[in-house]
Amino acid sequence: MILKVESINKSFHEKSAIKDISFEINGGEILSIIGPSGAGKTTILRCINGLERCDGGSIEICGLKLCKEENNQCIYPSPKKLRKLRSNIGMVFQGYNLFPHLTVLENIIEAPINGFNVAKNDAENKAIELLDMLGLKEKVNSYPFELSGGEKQRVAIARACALNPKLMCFDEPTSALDPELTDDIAKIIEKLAQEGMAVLIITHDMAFAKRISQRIIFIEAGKILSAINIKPFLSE
Amino acid sequence: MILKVESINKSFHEKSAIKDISFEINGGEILSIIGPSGAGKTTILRCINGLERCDGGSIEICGLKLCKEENNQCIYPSPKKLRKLRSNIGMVFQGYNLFPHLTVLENIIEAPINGFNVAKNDAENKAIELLDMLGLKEKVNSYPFELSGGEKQRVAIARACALNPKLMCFDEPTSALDPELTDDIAKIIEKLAQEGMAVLIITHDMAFAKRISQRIIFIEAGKILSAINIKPFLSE
Amino acid sequence: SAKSANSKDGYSEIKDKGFIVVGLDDTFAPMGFRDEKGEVVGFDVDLAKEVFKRNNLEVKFQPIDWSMKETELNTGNIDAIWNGYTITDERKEKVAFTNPYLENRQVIITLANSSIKSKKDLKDKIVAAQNESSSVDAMNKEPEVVSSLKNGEIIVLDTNNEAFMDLEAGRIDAVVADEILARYYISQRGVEKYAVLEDDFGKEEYGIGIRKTDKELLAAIEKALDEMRKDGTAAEISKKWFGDNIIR
Amino acid sequence: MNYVGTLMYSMLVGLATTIEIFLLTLVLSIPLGIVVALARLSKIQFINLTAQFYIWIMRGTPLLLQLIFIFFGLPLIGLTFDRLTAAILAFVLNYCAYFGEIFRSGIQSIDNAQYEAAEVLGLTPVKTFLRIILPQAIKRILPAISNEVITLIKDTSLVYVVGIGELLRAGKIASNRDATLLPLFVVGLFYLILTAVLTKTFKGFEEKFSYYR
Amino acid sequence: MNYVGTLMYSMLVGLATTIEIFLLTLVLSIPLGIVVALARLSKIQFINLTAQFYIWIMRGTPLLLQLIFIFFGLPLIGLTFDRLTAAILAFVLNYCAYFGEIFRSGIQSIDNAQYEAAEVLGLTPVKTFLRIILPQAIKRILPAISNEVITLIKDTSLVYVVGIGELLRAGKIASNRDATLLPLFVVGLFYLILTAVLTKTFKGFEEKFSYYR
Ligand SMILES: Nc1ncnc2c1ncn2[C@@H]1O[C@H](COP(=O)(O)OP(=O)(O)OP(=O)(O)O)[C@@H](O)[C@H]1O
Ligand SMILES: Nc1ncnc2c1ncn2[C@@H]1O[C@H](COP(=O)(O)OP(=O)(O)OP(=O)(O)O)[C@@H](O)[C@H]1O
Ligand SMILES: [Mg+2]
Ligand SMILES: [Mg+2]
Repeated sequence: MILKVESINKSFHEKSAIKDISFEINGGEILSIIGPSGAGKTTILRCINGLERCDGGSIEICGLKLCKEENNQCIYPSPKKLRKLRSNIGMVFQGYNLFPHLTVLENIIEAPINGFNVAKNDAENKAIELLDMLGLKEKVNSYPFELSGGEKQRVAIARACALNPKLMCFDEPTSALDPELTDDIAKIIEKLAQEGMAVLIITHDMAFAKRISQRIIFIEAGKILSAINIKPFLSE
Repeated sequence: MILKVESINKSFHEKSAIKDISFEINGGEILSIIGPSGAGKTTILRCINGLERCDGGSIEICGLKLCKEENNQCIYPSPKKLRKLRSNIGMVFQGYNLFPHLTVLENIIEAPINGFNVAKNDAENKAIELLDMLGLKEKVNSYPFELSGGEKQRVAIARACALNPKLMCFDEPTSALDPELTDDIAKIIEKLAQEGMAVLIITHDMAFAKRISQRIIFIEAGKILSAINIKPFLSE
Repeated sequence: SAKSANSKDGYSEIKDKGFIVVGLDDTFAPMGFRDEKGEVVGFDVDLAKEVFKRNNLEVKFQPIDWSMKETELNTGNIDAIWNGYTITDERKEKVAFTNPYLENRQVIITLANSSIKSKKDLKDKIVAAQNESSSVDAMNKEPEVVSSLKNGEIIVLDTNNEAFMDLEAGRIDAVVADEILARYYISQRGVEKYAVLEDDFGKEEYGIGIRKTDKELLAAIEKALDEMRKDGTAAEISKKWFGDNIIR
Repeated sequence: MNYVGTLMYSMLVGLATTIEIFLLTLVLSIPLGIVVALARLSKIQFINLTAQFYIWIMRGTPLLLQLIFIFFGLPLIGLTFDRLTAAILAFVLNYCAYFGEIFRSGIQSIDNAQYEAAEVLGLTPVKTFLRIILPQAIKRILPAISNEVITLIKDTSLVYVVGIGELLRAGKIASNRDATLLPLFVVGLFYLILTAVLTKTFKGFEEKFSYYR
Repeated sequence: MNYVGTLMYSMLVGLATTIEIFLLTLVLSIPLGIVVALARLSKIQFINLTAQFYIWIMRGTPLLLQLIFIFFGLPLIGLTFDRLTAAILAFVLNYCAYFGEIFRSGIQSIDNAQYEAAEVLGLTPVKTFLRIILPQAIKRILPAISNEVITLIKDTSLVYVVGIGELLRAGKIASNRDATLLPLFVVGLFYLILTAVLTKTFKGFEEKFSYYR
């Protein structure tokens, strides 16, 4: 099991954003979360990535605890351990969060080179391959401010995919994309899953979710309403 | 006729982004533009709003020229006239562009009060009504950084609608919204059109476009491929 | 250095080094300042060179901030203050003085066409002097005059040069300054523009300031100065700078 | 301790002058600084170049020389100011340039998207600037403004050159008279207190602006 | 004109000292200023408070007093520096505090989203700071840095208090000797040239950073 979330809670200003959320994902599995705007989907992703601290509950990644509940408090490990743990997770933000001072290529190779010591040449080759698959070969040397909305989103996806994490989280990866590109993204994500990655997707696009996921979880007002299995998960 | 665009062109770094785009919209009409990512949709909207200067062609709003071509150059009126002209157009940005230092309510009432001299009370009532329709009543006093992606998008829509322009441009207004909210937005837009507003929508959501628009224009690589009529346009 | 720390006489140490450090404000023409080539020159400078030559000592002139002079001396950064240094009772508490070698008056300068002819005329007038100079001290010794001035205060400016400019701008009516310095500025700026009153704010004397512990050094300077007065060297230096022998 | 007591009178008189010059300069030069920033950012070549030239001259020469020029130099061409006026004039002219550059950095750092949003909402350039851009810019430049304000409180001591006595001068006079560094330490203490007050004030401003991200 | 010629030698000697102190201070205090900014932003209470205290003292007292303290005060407790060392020490300590606050403003103004993006990409805090945050921060604070650098070039004249002669002093000497303001105008011109060079340099930097928005 790659990710195990157990009854996590999170409030903002005493107003609960997510309540008792529990689910798990295995390697090679694709799980989608669907829910109305403001339901708490992004908050779940941010908790899993340690960007937001849970108020309660526990999160386990690759068998290690990102947080656990003790005496009604959520205990986190040291920042260093947290960082170590988190290097197993990739994330594509809803707002993309590209680095404005770096070109498309530099945005993608920054982390492999400076965080994971990949050779520059290898990183570049991989980046260009990804950009090619996403129809962005022409934009290699553009800066984020020169990109269209969908182009930014694709760069953000390429940047996350370049790292090969064990768990990949996508926050509305196709919101700015046309059906054709959505299909390309679906193929890329499927390929990642085939290589053993666990994938967690937030989306509004029911068709996309059905096409790609093994399971779909529906949430509303911070709570899981129901979950459905779409395809049998084989590798388990 | 509210908007008349005639063969406008725009290049970035000598690379053409849109080529010979022409169309028109009448009051009460809803027109959608659909096209793949990077096709030039946002660029068209930015040209109509005068945020980007065309290289050629002409744009006419409510019978007045925003720009016209003379001797292979695109001529614009003085900034003051431009501003006057542009006050007829509303716009919802793809990236929302909310004011981070203002609350949701302040974001919405800023322009009516300080740009169009609406009384504070009236502006607030109208804003709260809009927020209510968009399911955001609880967020009236939140700041943008406290909102989810879809909530931001709805605030941006409310902000533009509060002004009652003659022409309203939406850049992917439902990208971050679930089907239910998409439907709410559709209803709001239809109501605007019924009141005589001309509406221009950019979207990837074919279903949404079909449900709402009188006409759809398909563009690719900066050029209009085709246009289809969905519903008869009655008020003409 | 050790000089500041104990009360030992520092002269032997100076002799061992072979040079003495004289502190001066190198903006202070004509006593000690720099010429176009950046060399330290002046009346006091010539005098000091001659005195220490007679003691087989080289002189190093160290520019200092004039307001820090006693601190520089007593922390041992310099060995002597020699730069138109007026002998006052307050200063005597901090440093040892040689016998006076120059006499000076605190004169009152006005514009040539001024109606001020005597000290009495200063009533309700604006009078300036150089900040922290002995001119201010001298005026303060006559409080009845100071309180008769406009607002009962002396305007203090950074340099005499600026005091003269202020006078010409008409914002002040008179300047009180060391006669020696005043004459220098008057000659530089145009003799015809100014009048120097008969009345003054008293006489005072220039001396050389030494650390109180350096008694041997003091004696050596005195001895050399006396010899120079006798053999005419001092008079020669005076004539070079002032056109006259004003050495005491 | 008693000695320090005797220093107090002249120090407090000096302090009053220091604060007077400080406040007058601040109140005048901050709004004018915003004007300089706008001029510097103007697309009208003439205004832009004039602002650049002004900033160059004002930052390019020591405030001390500017004081000397205004007080001693201008009378030569018939423009005579009294001491305080000359001092305030020189300070305001000088600090406007510095504040101007800081405001410029803040204004320029605001995302273009904010201007575009205000533009399509029909706000006039003036309203856009005052209600959208400036508030966000100020949040970003508060520490730099605080630097400049704290420099100003100490720069006030330069007025000695036009014959106005203030805090530092009071300390120097006492220090020289009594041949001790103690009065200067007392002056240092006064400055420290003033700076503590200013630092606290600016921290308050920073907190006031921290309600949003 | 001939008269101005005679001034040149001493002025150029003074200029050399001015530039020496300027460059030494700059090269040392800018990197250290970044360290001060980071300390000031540290979540470790002790480091944060120490930095605040340091900044308070350094900005809270005039550089002149700090020079006097280091050169004349420290020898009393057995710490003796030669004139130039004392001057550089005082300048670096002082300017670190000012640069520190400017860097802090730049660092704080970077959107949190940038930190989060770097974090989820697995960049270490050091790498995040050096490669993501700092380059964006510098773009925003260049005008404020330029203010401080230009102030520094003129502050160098304060070294007169420890008996080092520089450009302004050379001008004052000539002005007093020849009883004319002209040498001070020449000094002003030198400062103007230096500032023009600095302004140009910073404009170059700003252009270099303008490739992105
Ligand atoms: N920093 C914050 N402070 C206060 N409230 C917050 C904050 N972040 C999120 N919220 C609130 O928590 C709720 C859940 O937000 P979240 O971003 O998880 O929604 P979401 O499901 O991702 O919605 P969307 O589809 O619109 O992106 C929302 O009501 C939002 O306003
Ligand atoms: N400022 C700019 N500089 C350079 N190129 C630009 C700039 N703005 C847009 N472009 C390019 O122009 C093309 C059209 O961009 P536009 O934003 O109009 O696309 P779009 O149709 O809105 O796409 P999306 O659906 O992804 O938002 C894109 O290839 C984009 O990279
Ligand atoms: Mg979300
Ligand atoms: Mg777009």
